[in-house]
Amino acid sequence: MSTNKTYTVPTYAAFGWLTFSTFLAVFGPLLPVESFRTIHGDFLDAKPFTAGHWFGVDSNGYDIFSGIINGARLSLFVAFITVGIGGFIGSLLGITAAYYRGRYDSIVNTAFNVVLAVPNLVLALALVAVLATNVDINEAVPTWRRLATLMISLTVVIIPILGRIARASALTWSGREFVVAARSMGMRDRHIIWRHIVPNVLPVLIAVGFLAVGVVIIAEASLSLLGVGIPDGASWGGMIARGRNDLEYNPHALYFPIIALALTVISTNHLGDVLRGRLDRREARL
Amino acid sequence: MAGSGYAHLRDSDDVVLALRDIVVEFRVGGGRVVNAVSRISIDVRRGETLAIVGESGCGKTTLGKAILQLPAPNTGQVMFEGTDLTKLPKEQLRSARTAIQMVFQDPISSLDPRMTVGEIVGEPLWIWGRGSEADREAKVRELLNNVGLDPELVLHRRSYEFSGGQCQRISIARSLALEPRMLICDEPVSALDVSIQAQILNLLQDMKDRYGLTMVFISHDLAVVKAVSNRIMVMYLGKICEVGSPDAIYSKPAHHYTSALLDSVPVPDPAYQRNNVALQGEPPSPVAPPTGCRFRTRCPAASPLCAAEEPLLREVAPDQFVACHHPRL
Amino acid sequence: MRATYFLQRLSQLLIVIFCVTFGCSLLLQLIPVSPAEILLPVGSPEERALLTKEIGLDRGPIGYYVKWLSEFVRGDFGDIYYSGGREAVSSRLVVAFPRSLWLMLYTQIVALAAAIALGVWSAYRVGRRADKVISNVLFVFSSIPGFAIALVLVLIIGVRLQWLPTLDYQPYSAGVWEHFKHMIMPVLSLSVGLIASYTRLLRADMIATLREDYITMAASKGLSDRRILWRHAFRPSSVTLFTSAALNMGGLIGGAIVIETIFATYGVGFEVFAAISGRQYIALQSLVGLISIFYVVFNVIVDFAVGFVDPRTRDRRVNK
Amino acid sequence: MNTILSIAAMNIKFVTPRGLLEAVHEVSLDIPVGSSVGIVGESGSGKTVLSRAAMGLLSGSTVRREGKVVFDGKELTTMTREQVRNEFGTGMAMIFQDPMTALNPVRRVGTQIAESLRIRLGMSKKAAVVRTIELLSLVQIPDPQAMLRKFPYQLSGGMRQRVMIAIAISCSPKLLFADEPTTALDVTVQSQILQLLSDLRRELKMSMVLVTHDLGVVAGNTDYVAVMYAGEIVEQAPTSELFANMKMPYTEALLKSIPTIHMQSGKRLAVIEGRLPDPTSRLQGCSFAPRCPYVQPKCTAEHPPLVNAGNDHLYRCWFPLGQTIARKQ
Repeated sequence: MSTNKTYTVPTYAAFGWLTFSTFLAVFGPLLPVESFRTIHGDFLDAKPFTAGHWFGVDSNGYDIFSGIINGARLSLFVAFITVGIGGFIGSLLGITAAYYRGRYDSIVNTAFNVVLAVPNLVLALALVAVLATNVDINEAVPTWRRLATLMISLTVVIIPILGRIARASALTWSGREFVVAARSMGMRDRHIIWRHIVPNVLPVLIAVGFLAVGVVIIAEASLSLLGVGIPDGASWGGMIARGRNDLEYNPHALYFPIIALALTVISTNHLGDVLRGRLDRREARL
Repeated sequence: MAGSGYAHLRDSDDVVLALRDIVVEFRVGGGRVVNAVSRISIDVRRGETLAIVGESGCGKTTLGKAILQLPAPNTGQVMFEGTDLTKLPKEQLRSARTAIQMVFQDPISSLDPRMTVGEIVGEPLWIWGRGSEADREAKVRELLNNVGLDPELVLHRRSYEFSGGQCQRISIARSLALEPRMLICDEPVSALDVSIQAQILNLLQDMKDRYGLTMVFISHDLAVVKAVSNRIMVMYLGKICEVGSPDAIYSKPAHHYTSALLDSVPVPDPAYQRNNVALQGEPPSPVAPPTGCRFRTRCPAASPLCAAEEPLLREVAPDQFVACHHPRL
Repeated sequence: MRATYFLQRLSQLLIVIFCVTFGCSLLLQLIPVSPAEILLPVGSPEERALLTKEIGLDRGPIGYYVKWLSEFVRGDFGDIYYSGGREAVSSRLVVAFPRSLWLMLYTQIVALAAAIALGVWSAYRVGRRADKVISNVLFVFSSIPGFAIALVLVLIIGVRLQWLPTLDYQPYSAGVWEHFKHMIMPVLSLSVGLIASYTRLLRADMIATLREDYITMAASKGLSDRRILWRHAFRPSSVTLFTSAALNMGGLIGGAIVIETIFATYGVGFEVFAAISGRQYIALQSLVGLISIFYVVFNVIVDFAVGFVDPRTRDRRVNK
Repeated sequence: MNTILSIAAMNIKFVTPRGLLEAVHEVSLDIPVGSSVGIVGESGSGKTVLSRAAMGLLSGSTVRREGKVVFDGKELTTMTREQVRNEFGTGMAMIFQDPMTALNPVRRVGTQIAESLRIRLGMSKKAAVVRTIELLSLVQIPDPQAMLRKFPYQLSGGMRQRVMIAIAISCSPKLLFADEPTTALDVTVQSQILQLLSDLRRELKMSMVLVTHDLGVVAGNTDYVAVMYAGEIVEQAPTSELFANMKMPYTEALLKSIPTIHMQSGKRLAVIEGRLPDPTSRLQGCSFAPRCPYVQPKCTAEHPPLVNAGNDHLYRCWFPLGQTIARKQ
């Protein structure tokens, strides 16, 4: 981890795995793989390495390999979108708060603290429960709305996490003398933020953003285990939730999604670390 | 009225910058207030270099930044070429600032590590939309040449590839881009190695002549100040001790603090003998400064009068003013 | 000076509690259906009106909040409604809270003990083989979610080997070994990730501290490495570690939902989950309020603990 | 002449991502018993690395050290870490540049001083406290009793430096390394600390190595001076001999480029052109050649050896000053 070389074998592996799963996520539907919804009645509970079903089949008759490919799409899609939007809102708030200070800053900071005072999962669960309630409680909430609700909830979870980091980083950069210099040259505040603060804060945010992707993937899986994740149990978390019910007889239905999920989180965490390390070395030279 | 006095102020047409009763206070926790600068008045003539000298915590940097309203003083006037900068609305202040530029102490912190040297030096021009892109680049090249850097070599490199001395050259080039009339140098050489210091001091001197600048030079180093200034103001705990020409102050300091400072400077000559005992103790806290004369707690000549009454600046020799009840002259 | 600071800090934290609970009650108003309808799906309109009045929902958002708050501070956390009856949240908490408390305590003790040993050792041996092995193994564990570890433990230790029970909780009164037997797997699942993140924090801070001049100074006094590590380097390096441990307390009390569900430990986290899935919004509001109080209380404690560990912060925060 | 410390053919390299960084190159230096030796150089000259390596305080996987260090008749370089540690405190002690970072921020002043007494001298708790108070008065700290319970952050810079000196002298070392002991301090405090150090040295009969960038500090406080440049000793002589009779152009240039309070104001300073050498690449010839005003072809081609001019005066130059050799200026 703390090697001097910038790119090591694990870095390539992590990058490779993420590229691969992103590829599956984007082009999954075009691949010659059967739909994950197809029920293979003849192969119920098939063990891994069965011809045609290399990862086996679960007790519902779903092929695990196609499930993993499909899950990649949902898990990564949700994670990248929420981190993107949450990171944008969070850093906008955090950076401006750090630059302008004063009352605005204390409001933003308190808001972050309020959200952080509630455990991640509790917050997400509560938001999902409240937002996905229908006027007629007996009528099922449509899938798109449940998905949107889930993503909004996870975004709310991400905003203060990344916002706080953006604020802390922006705070140190706005104390630098080049910011004072820019003001003394008559630069407008928004230009200072855009040209001097954002470019310096951005690398840290990207590094932490990778870690946040891991956080979201795990949070979504946890919600799935609790039955309120991505609808239809099609994400990796959903597969784990289903595999859990049958873990004594069909452990492979549990292992494969866990491995896929762990590999993805390890990869994003590792890439985040590598970026962080490069930054730290760069800062050290300044 | 107690204050630091106005005897040293000059009433002439070529006064470019006049500070009147500047007070800068910082709030620290628990309702305590630090008197960083308390009621300082000073003026600077066109083409002059005023040096502000003092030890850490005397308020010299705060005073320098207060001229540029970064941050603005709590009370007092900053008259620059006849306009009071403290009263200007935000937009007008923004453009007024272009006439006064600043060179900072830390050459590395004062340059954005993510920008190329060309971008850094050209930034002031970009902000004010001066000239076309090509004009701006030509101007940047000229500036870099003037500060002794080869534009071809440095234009596209970033600040962390340079040494402290070179960064300070870049910083000076940037401060000159808008052709300011006044340059405030805040400890511009104290972060540099001895052999580099002289280069930068000479460069500042050259730039002053070439661009016809008026300078405020802030430093803790009496020797450095002597090399560059026409007029010196010695500060202690947010107040003026002594104002005068360098030759007067260095040859016969009137304030006991000035004299102690001069005696403390190490001299690179093994045969040199000090004539006085070193000053005892350290400056008191600026949160609760002593009453009357602020130097009295360490002063060898302190009397009850010094605790009761604050000394005002008065002339003790031609163009030498001191705020002391018992001056050495 | 410290009293002023204490009051300032406390008022900030009270604001946090207020915002959390008030936010909760605002969310309640956002629900498109009347909560009474959800709570009493089979009740008559009269019964629902009665319930609405009892909860205070007829008083508008602020009136409702004031009523909730005055009951909350008196220890009345509202009721949970189900077909045919209701149960006070407080009486359920009497059962659930000790479970969560033990779970959190054991988890923190295990995680901190392991992280301090590993963190100090790997910082001392930084760049050597031991450090690399520890760092890489912990890195992998930090990326595996707790529930995955829990499920694998259940499968191997519980189902295959049958060494430990996979479900339920036993109090001390049922026997010390019984109590611990039911705690080992949940605590392990929760603490593995924490060990990893705590160790990383401590290791990074220790490495930075070991580069400080005062460590060289201590070495130049002729002190042994062991003394330098523990007496001189550990304390100034442990601030981040203890801060982050304290901030996890609230999360472990109320947020260990998945682990509590997997092992049927049924602590506060599970109560939260039950309140959400059963649409028991009033109970949810009280539970979230309690959890945020926990968060805030530990925040205050850690603030003063940090002041003890690192005396510099006592004055620094006054200056900010 | 008895030597307390003798460094022979010391080489120190650091492994860095950019390659081997040669911080100290073939340095030999003897410290006579009871003397004060100054090591002068700019940043990157290797002066701090040399002093730390001499004491055996550099460790870690990135350091490559060669050479022999003999302290008080014992060869440190062949001893185990445990044995070297036994020399610390009682044999050698060190004070550091920045007293803020060199005192443990979370431990009380009293504990930090008493620690050496208890562990190195095996004193009882009570005896250690008594001795601590004595030490604090020895370094002229007012109210030593109250000082015991303070934390370093509660003290001023000068007080912190006094506390650090108290720790260093607590076990009566024979040799004191002072690494830029006054650089972080204000000028009036600097002269107090230098005075204190020289008093203590006389009182405790210590030898001292004074590492500094300031020729002025060296002039009044040392018996011998070694000037370092780019990791090498380039000139070495008794202090008065060195200032009276400089041989090495670098030493002369360094002295001339320092502004002093005795120079005429407004005069241009003498300048050493160019910048400090890159420590990752060693030049074939003299390392000062690229900046030397008297450079000759031989200087860039061949590395000059250290030559003895008599009177203990060593220098590393092909064309030393004061010799009647035709120079192209």
